[in-house]
Amino acid sequence: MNFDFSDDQKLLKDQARKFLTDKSSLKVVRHILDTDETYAKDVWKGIVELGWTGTAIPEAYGGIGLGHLELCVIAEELGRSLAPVPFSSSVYLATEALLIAGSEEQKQKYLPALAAGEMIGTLALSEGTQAATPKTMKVSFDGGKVKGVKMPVPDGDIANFAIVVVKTGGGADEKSVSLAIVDLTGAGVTRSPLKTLDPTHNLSTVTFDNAPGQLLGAQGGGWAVLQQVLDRAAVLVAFEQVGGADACLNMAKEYALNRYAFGRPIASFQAIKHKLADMYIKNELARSNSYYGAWALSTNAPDLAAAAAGSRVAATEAFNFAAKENIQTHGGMGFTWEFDCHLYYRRAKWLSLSLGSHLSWKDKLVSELEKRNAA
Amino acid sequence: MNFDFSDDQKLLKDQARKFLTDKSSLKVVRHILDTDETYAKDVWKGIVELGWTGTAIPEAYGGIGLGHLELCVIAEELGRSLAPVPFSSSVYLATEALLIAGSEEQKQKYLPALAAGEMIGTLALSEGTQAATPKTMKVSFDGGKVKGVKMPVPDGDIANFAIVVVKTGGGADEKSVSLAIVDLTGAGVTRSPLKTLDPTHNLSTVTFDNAPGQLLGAQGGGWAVLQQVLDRAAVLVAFEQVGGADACLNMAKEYALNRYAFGRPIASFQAIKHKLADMYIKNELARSNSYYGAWALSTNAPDLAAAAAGSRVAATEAFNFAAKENIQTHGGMGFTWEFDCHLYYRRAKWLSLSLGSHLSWKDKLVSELEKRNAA
Amino acid sequence: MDFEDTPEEAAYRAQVRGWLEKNAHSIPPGTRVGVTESKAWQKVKAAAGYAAITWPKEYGGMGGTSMQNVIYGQEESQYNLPGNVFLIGVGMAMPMLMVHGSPEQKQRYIQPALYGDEVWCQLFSEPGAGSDLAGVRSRAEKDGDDWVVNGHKIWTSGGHYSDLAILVVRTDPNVAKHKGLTFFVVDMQTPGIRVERIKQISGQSHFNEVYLENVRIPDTNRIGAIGDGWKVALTVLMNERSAVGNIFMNVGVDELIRLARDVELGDGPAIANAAVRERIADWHVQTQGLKYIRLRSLTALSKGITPGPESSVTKAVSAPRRQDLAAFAMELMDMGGIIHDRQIVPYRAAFEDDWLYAPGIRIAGGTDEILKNIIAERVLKLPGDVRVDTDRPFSDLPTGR
Amino acid sequence: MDFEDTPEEAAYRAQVRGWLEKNAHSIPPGTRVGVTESKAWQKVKAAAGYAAITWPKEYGGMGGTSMQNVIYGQEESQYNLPGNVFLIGVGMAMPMLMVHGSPEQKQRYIQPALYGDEVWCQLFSEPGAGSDLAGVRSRAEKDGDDWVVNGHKIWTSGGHYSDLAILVVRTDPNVAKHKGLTFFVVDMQTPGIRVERIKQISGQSHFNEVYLENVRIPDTNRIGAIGDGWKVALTVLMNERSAVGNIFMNVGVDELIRLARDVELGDGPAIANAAVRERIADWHVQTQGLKYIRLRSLTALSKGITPGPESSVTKAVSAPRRQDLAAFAMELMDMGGIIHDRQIVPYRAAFEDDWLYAPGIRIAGGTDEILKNIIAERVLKLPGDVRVDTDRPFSDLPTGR
Repeated sequence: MNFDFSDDQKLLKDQARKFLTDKSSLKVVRHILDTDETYAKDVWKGIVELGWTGTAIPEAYGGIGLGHLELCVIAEELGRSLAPVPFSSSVYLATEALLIAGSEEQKQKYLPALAAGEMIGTLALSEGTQAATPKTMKVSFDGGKVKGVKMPVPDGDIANFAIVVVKTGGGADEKSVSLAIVDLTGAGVTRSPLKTLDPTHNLSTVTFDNAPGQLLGAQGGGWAVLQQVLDRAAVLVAFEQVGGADACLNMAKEYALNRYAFGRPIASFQAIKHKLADMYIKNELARSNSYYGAWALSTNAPDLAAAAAGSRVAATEAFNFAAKENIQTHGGMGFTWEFDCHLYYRRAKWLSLSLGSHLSWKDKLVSELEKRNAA
Repeated sequence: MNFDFSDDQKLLKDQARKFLTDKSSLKVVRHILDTDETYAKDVWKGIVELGWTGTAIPEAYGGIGLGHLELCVIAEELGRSLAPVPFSSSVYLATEALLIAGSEEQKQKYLPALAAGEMIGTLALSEGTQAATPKTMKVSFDGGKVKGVKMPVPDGDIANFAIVVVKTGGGADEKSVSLAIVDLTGAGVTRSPLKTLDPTHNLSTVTFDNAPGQLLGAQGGGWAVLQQVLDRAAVLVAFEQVGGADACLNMAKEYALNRYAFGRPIASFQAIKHKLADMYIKNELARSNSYYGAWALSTNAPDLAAAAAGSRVAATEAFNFAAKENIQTHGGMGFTWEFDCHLYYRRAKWLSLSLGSHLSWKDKLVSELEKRNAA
Repeated sequence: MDFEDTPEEAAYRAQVRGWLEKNAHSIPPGTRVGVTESKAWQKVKAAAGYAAITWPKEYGGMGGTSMQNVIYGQEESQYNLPGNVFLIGVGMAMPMLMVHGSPEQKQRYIQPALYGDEVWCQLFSEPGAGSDLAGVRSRAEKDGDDWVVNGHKIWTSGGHYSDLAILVVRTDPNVAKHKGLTFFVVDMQTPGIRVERIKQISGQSHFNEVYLENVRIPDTNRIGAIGDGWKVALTVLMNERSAVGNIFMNVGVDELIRLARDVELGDGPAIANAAVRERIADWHVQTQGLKYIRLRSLTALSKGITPGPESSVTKAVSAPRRQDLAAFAMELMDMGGIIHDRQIVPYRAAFEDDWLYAPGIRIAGGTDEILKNIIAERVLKLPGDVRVDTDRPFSDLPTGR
Repeated sequence: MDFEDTPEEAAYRAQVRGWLEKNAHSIPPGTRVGVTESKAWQKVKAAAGYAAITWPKEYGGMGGTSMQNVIYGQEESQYNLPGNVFLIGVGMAMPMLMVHGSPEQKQRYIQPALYGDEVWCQLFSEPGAGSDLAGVRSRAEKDGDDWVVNGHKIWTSGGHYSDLAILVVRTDPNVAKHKGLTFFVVDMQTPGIRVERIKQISGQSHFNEVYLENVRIPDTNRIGAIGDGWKVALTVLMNERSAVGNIFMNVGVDELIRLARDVELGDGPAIANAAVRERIADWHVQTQGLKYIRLRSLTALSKGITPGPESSVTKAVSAPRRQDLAAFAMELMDMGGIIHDRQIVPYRAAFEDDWLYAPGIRIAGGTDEILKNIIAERVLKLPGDVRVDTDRPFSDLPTGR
């Protein structure tokens, strides 16, 4: 039985934690929170230098050809540190989409640039305040031009290009959805930062006014590719959530051990003890589901869709709970701007919304289970 | 502001509690649990003598013409005592159905007998292990004869007659449902007690083999009447649940105060204190919703359907929680046959299923809210 | 059982309505008003007796019942009037003075507070003493006829516009914690007092920190005996509980239903989704339950019975519910739920506001955990937590770092 | 990361499989077997070393690893074999004897226990001492070379067929509670021992009460020093935790999915209802989470690392989940969910059985509340609860009624 990361992967994880503790402390996160800067450029530069952006890109395309298990351990540390960088957009979304559906030419063009940090990519899916579905989406791709508004687009103000989920043809079914690569610095693209509940992470409104684009994958095949991309990203984001949830538990524990009330540490009251035990339990369930997700991702297992949904459901539950009960454990200090609790509360919420809602992933998980249980 | 029962109603409640404490202790309940007897005949006789069976029946039909607020306070005490009598079937279901939909002749025939305890009625709705809907129901009424199996029928082995929910015509919509009154002691009826999780309350399989019946209300109007009956019964059962939940909280509290561990009462541990506080909170929410249900029932308010669903949802939540956490508070003793905790656990479950599932009532509640919020 | 006034209540309500019609003037929408306007309105109310309906007449009150007070509140809430900045002075500090104040103190403070001439705030909590208020460490040391106070108070509402404050400080750290406290009135203009806003995670600042550095308070400002501060503070806290009960909800179940009608999930409008419906049902019965708990206590009040600690139930239920409901509404908006721009998000981002605000509500005025302890101990009469801090000198207690 | 055996593990598994193929014979379905058959199978295993894989060879064990023990268990579970009634003897009592027993005691008890000649039970809990085991009140008083025991033990599995028992009793009530206990071995045939079945709410009887009336135990049956009973008992309890971890589930998420496909709610099959789907998803991730927690600890075991207290997590999650899942499945069956007739209800009423059984699971072997304390204290290293019972004579402690 060897259901664990390897020693090399653990070493990589330690290095990642060390780098991020050193270069991307919560001071760096607060700088992004409090200013108009969209991301921590120095941290990003360091990440690129460490080769993390090319972790799962084959050497033939300029990557370092490690794999997704390595990406998972990095993701956990990014989640723990709240590093304000466009890693998830560029690596979990854009890179994965290109690896799945890119033509040889597209791979040659984008992957080496992504690996080298010369380009930052993202995925533009959402179109406002409801789920983006073949029925609700409106952004169109016609005659090589993209038209419409995507919002929120993660790291939309930072990325050089976006993979835009577009409608091709007038239908409302999955076959009416395609993917288009659009240069965000080119003609017909306007973008502006959005005011959001997680200002430590750039989110943008991107308006396409006949912006030139090229198909990624087959026309009408976009929805299927999108699901694959989201599944793969779900595992990686789950590791970010696991890292964040673990950070919250540690903060809450430290505070509860050192905060005295009624002559004793508040950690000695069962109400707090059991709250932290509940956090630990949810975190362990999340971690274990995510390990299985990591295995399924790294082996491209047939069970990947269910494993990914399971990782995401458990990790969303864990991080949201840990983030809000970490505030609660801190009492009055917990809801001050000065304390760091809210940084995790905000990030937890964004991650839980980022790939689609908690409910939608639960639904997806059960659909996968139904297939498995089909008579 | 006068959102409370009157002094007279409170007096009636005190008398009811006194009578039931005296005549229907948990020893009586255990006797029904452990033997083949279907109900506590002496208790029933006393109840009839006190006139409770005629509480909401007008004097013109032999009742004492009080009203539903009085019935609510009696219901709370019946719920607290777990009295093993066919009160809910005969009074909340059969009597209410006759009051709503009975012809003058039917009222004259049944209501005085119900009030005087000469007859016991019930409602036969369920047909097995799923919700009874116009689509799933099969028991038919054709040419004056009922055919099919109803299960479980509450107090089916005790009642003299049942109001049977039947299909008239082959449709699967609400208009295909009617109500038929059937003499359970007559031809074509076989009945046998069911083994259930609440043996303190008779539940029966009733087989109709061309049993003669007569329509209650118009043909095809049965579903609408049924909903009214269920709404009214939901308020009354909610009071039984409130009474049961209150009994559980008191049991748990008494035990926790007198059981010592680690040199102190277990009631001094926050895990137990907060558990009992949660019980209290749920009980208060249930009681307050049910008071509103009582008001709506007694005044036939337009909001009755929503008020009834709200009462039932809150009361089911409260009693189920109180019953299971009462066992938990009792620790090892709680899951012994000898302690009384399980009597409440069983009854809580039956009451939560008795008028249809928790989920279905939540759904119904939201449908009512949607109507209210309709643009 | 009904929802009607008794004849006496109806008569009082009519009287109040008549008076308000003549004297209350709603602020036009969009107009900003401040403490000056609050003071002016308070003066009008005080002159008519409505500023202190339940106070005895000797103190300028109306000698009325709690129910009359509720009726006045219901009727006044029909108008858009200047904010009430007198809750601490009129609602908590003066009732305490009536019990513990000297004749001179009553003479000096009660009328100006009632007529809105002086606004009061409360200097109780400290960074290290919140739920455990008796653990305050701010020190007062006797120096001639004065006390010299050094310390740090927190969660002071209105600290920046208040004229006076009630203050609890430690005068003797060498006795048990509840025995070494003394209660004072302090003029907020006294040198050495510095008020700073606290920024909450919502970005708003509803509270202040108050730093006290060599603040001199004359001994005549002491309320009650030296060492009796906890007893005096309890009088204030009792009144605080009843003031905090009513929690304003920005958005609730109705808005959630409308949102669920407007947004699509993967397979249709959210309102058709049973998981959405289940939450609506659960939150609706909670909302209704709290509403009818309130009506039940009003009924008790109407009969002259002092209501129990149901405000603890209200807060214990509604604060976490508010957080959960807001978080869920944001889920319904999918990725867009993270947007916090009032021009873009439904209900001018009120769900998002609530989500940022709710963590504070779960803590301020009694955490979820403290409220459950209160319900367990005061309603259910269960034993208190084991105390390790009551029978040794305060200075010997461990404090963490 | 994979789910494969290491080469060493694979080799051991092959060896076990070969041995089982030759020696294990599944009981034909419908055949009832009892303690006699269990003893016979134990003898076969013991002779081959498989009855005590991790024991040192000097005691008749195999000197193997915990991972080998797990592998054996996995392979053995492929057969339908007689029940293992030796968990207390071989799993808990003998390992304790190896640490605390005298040479004579080891000589006397270990081999017969290993070879299934003597079955052991445990006389620890009392009606007044469950979670707080050190609070046992059963008394042993010295009388010549014997001890005379009077008391009342409870929750004894297998009490009616056991030959020997391990027993903790109070020998000195006048010292602190943990100091006044002494540990014994007692022959269950000793006069004065009466065993009675306890009827659970499920109607089954898995446990016994054991009454001890003037039971004479020779001092040579004492394990450890007088007053060292708690220390000895802890050795047993440590082994108990690891034995209880694996909880058998009758019915779970798969059955719930199938049930939801089969039953109609008001508006279609239950599986189409999002509130049903949400619960399936939540319970599925819990099930999977526990499964992969187990695989993670097996991995640790495989590397020779003793796993942590994850069995507490497993039980804290699965016991309440079992109750909730069963209750929900019954709701799906609407009124029919109350029926407890195997001929009528889906899955031969397994959900209904679980619903009756789960309350006991939430309590036996550590209540939900105790498990959370264990996680808080042993995993997260948070402080213990405040103790008021440790530093005064046992006889002075209050006891309730």
